[in-house]
Amino acid sequence: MAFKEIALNMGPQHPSTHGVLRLKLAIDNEVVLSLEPVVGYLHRGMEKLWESLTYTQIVPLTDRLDYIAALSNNLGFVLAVEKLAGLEVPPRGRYIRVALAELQRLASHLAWVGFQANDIGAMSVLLYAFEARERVLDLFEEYIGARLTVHGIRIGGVPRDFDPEFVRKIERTLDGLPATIRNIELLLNENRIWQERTRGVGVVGAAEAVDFGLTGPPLRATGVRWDIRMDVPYSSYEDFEFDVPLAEHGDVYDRYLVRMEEMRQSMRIVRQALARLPGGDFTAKVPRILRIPPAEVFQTIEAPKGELGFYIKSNGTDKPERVKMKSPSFINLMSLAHMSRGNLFSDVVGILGSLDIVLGEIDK
Amino acid sequence: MSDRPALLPGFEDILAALEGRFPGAVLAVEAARGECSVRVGPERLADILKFLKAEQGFAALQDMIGLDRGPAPPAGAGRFAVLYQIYRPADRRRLRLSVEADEANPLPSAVATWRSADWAEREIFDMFGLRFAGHPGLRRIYLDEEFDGHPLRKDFPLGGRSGGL
Amino acid sequence: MSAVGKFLRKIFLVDILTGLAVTLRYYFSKKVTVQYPEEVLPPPERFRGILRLYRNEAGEPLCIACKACQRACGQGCFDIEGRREEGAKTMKPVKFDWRLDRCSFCGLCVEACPTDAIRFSREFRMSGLGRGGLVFGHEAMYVEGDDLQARLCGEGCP
Amino acid sequence: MMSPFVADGLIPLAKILAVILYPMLMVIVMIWLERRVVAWIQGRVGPNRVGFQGILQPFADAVKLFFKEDIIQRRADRFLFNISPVLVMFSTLLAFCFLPLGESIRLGNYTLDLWVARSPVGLLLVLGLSSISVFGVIFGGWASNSKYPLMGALRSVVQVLSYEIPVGMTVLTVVFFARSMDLVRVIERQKEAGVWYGFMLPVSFLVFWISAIAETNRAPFDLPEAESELVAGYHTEYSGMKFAFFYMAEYAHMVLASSLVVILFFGGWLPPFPNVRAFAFLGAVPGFVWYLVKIMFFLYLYVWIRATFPRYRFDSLIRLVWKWLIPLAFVNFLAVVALRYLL
Repeated sequence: MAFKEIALNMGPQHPSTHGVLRLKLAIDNEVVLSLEPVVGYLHRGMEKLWESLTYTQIVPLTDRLDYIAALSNNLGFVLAVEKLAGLEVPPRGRYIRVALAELQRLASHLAWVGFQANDIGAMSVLLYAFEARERVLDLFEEYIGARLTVHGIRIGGVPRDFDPEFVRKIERTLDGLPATIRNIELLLNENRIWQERTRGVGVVGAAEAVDFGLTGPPLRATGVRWDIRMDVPYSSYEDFEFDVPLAEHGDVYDRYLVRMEEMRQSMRIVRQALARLPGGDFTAKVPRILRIPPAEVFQTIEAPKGELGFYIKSNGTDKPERVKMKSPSFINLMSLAHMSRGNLFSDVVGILGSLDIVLGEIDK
Repeated sequence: MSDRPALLPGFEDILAALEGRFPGAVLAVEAARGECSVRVGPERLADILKFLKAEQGFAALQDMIGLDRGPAPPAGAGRFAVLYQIYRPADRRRLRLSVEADEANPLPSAVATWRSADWAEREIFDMFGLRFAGHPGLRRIYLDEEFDGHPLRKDFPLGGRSGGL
Repeated sequence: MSAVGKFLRKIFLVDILTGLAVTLRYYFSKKVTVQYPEEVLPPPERFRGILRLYRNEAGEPLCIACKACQRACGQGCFDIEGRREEGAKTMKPVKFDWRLDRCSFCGLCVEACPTDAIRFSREFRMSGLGRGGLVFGHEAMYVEGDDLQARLCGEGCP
Repeated sequence: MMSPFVADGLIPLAKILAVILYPMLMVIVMIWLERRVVAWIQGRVGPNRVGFQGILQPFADAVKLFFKEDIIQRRADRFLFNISPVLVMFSTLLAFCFLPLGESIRLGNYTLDLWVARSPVGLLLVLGLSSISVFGVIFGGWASNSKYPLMGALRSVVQVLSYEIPVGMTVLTVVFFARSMDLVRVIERQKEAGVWYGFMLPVSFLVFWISAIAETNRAPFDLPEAESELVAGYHTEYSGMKFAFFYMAEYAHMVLASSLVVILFFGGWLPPFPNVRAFAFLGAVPGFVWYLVKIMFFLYLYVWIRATFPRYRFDSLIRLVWKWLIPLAFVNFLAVVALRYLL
């Protein structure tokens, strides 16, 4: 009897592809034979658009790349421009940026654990995680007036100062978060169904991960100790003590453990940043028309999804000649096919969720 | 050999090793803002990449960047260039390899060396029209197969073309 | 924990019961959602709502039609023309169009404005029934609050 | 005293109507209960606008579904496509006829017993009917002629069939104790024994309850309609009233399973603590009320479990039943038999 596997299309409209992604799957009674992601549905031609905008006008557009962690995109792009223009950000500005970036990582990981748990069925965890995330977004809304497309980090520093009352508000919010994270861990960590769905699923080895160019939590889950904040510190990360959570099996469960621990580390960093907030002004003097002499630079940061990089080539005018964004989700998604071969169809949902990809960042 | 501006520690030995293994391969070196960019010819590119990964420990290809200097490039430089951002975890060194490219003769694909080059090269083909020899499945990644033209070229209108796809 | 311990925990459904305990606690906890149209959470003071033009205490418009906002905006939302009446110190805007449908609320125009004429209001009800309603003329830039909402919706709103 | 016309005509008619309305009423209560309880567990309020505290929300849903366009796939197998919702609904409602809702009430010389039909093999009938609804799911998934419903249907077949074995075995232990398959008799036997079977056979109860959840395709075993994987499982292609049928049938099936658990293991309409003198006054409350209280507890448990746990993967689900539940049920059955004859 001729053997014919089911060719299945998952997406581009599908409840668990987190955005507009299509997966072409070949399935033989629920076992995945081959998988090919198709991207481009959310391609807005950002890099072309950037070539016709000034550096200051590009920053709000970077909010829309990884729309779950807008501040990290701002930070990545802004650091590259400052390195290109040789701008020096005052220490207070750098510390506020670290606090904002780590709060953004916290919010991004909370959104991730909500989606991941909901994909695997634990629907209440989604609501608990998002309620906690709302508290962090309220801080951004109070700080600069927007929750998602924050545009809260500018070239040369930050737009507004942290007044003492706002610092206390952040600390009060951080005091309330561990309880929610603890509840999520009580619901998931030891749960036999959760372990059944995540242990040994979507495994990738350390060497393969490096070869695939994996970065961020999926890479650290295989035991490889890479964290840009530690390896190539930027924005005075070297002043803070925090440890880089690692795991060893590189499966969905370990990525979950790594991200949950990263949330705690982020809170630790924010508290240190607030405790040792230096005085002085929070932004450097930036000329209204910023012209940068011809040069090129490649700057990366540790975004919540992985290593986010910006290559900028300037040509002396106030507009960049070329901006290339290195997206962690774009590269992490490439290894989905390798990770899901041989797993079951319902695992593909779990593995895709564990990579924490955002289509805005992939399609640019 | 071209001028050798003050280099940061760690790059001399890499350049020396590269020079030793492939005499004359290094066309220009540019070090600024703590980064080092090396221009190499396309001839022995594949071996250079393998050499850098296998013997020099550049385990990860961070990104591949396509460049278009416009239909009338400044003197001495071709129109297209491809840049390889590679990373050495041992001493956390980053190197940028730039290679002149053009539509006529495709560059050797780096997929055999680093698997993360797969989609990066597809994106460069999609956006610039530069082909890569030996790539397992070189086709557009963002735009539709029938779309003709390559948007990131300087002569492609920003507002796009009316009609067509 | 020892293998026996793990086995006992598995048999007596300890992980199942802790999970149920957590959801039970949430069942009796205070609810976080508010009844939106009746209860409205006031947006914070720096909230980036709809852009409005403002007047000084004497009531004259602050805007001097210097087009700083038009230049600062990356999305081309503004279309301004100013004219200087004779004897007046500064120019007045004759035409001031702002396209709400193109605006991404990035705030570059507010930062660029020398006289603080254009600022974010705390109005977040921005939906309208047609694209026409989303382009604001000069006098429409001064409309606030509920009548702004009525203008946006046209006759369709309660 | 009671004219035959009333005794043999009106009352049975009234009972038939009651048997149709009772599940429908329970389904409406269940829809409201599920949306509110899951909402409360998740820290939100749930529907509270339509009617007092959202009571009329199920009616609003029903009316909406009634007027929704009823789409049939072009190449769907029309007959099977239309028959499967009816099949699922019909078999579940039919099973309600054999459920005793309360003890018989004496009206003068006429005894009104709160069940439509009493048969010596009532338990067998109920189990048989409830497994007919599997056909509805299979035909529905197959007839929709699209990949996701097909996969949902295939998963549902294997799941329901393999979970009927532990159900059968645990029910056997109860029948073994009650020495009869007649549901009313089982309750009376529990009354005579003074102890409910749920406490005498805890393992049977647990295995039966887990299998009941799996058989009604409810979380954490709701693989056939796993939203995040199969979009909506076997009823993806259904819309309008046909979808409403599937939706209501699932809730009716849940009520049926809870009733079975209550009758077999927790003494149907018997007041709690039957043999404790101090609680004798509980007997004053009519049996039917106790029956409802117990069912509502189990229905709440259904929703509570759904809001708490992730979803099993298909192979772990099957491994669970074949490696754990069936051997456990079997050993439990042997133990019960041995105990019964040794004591």
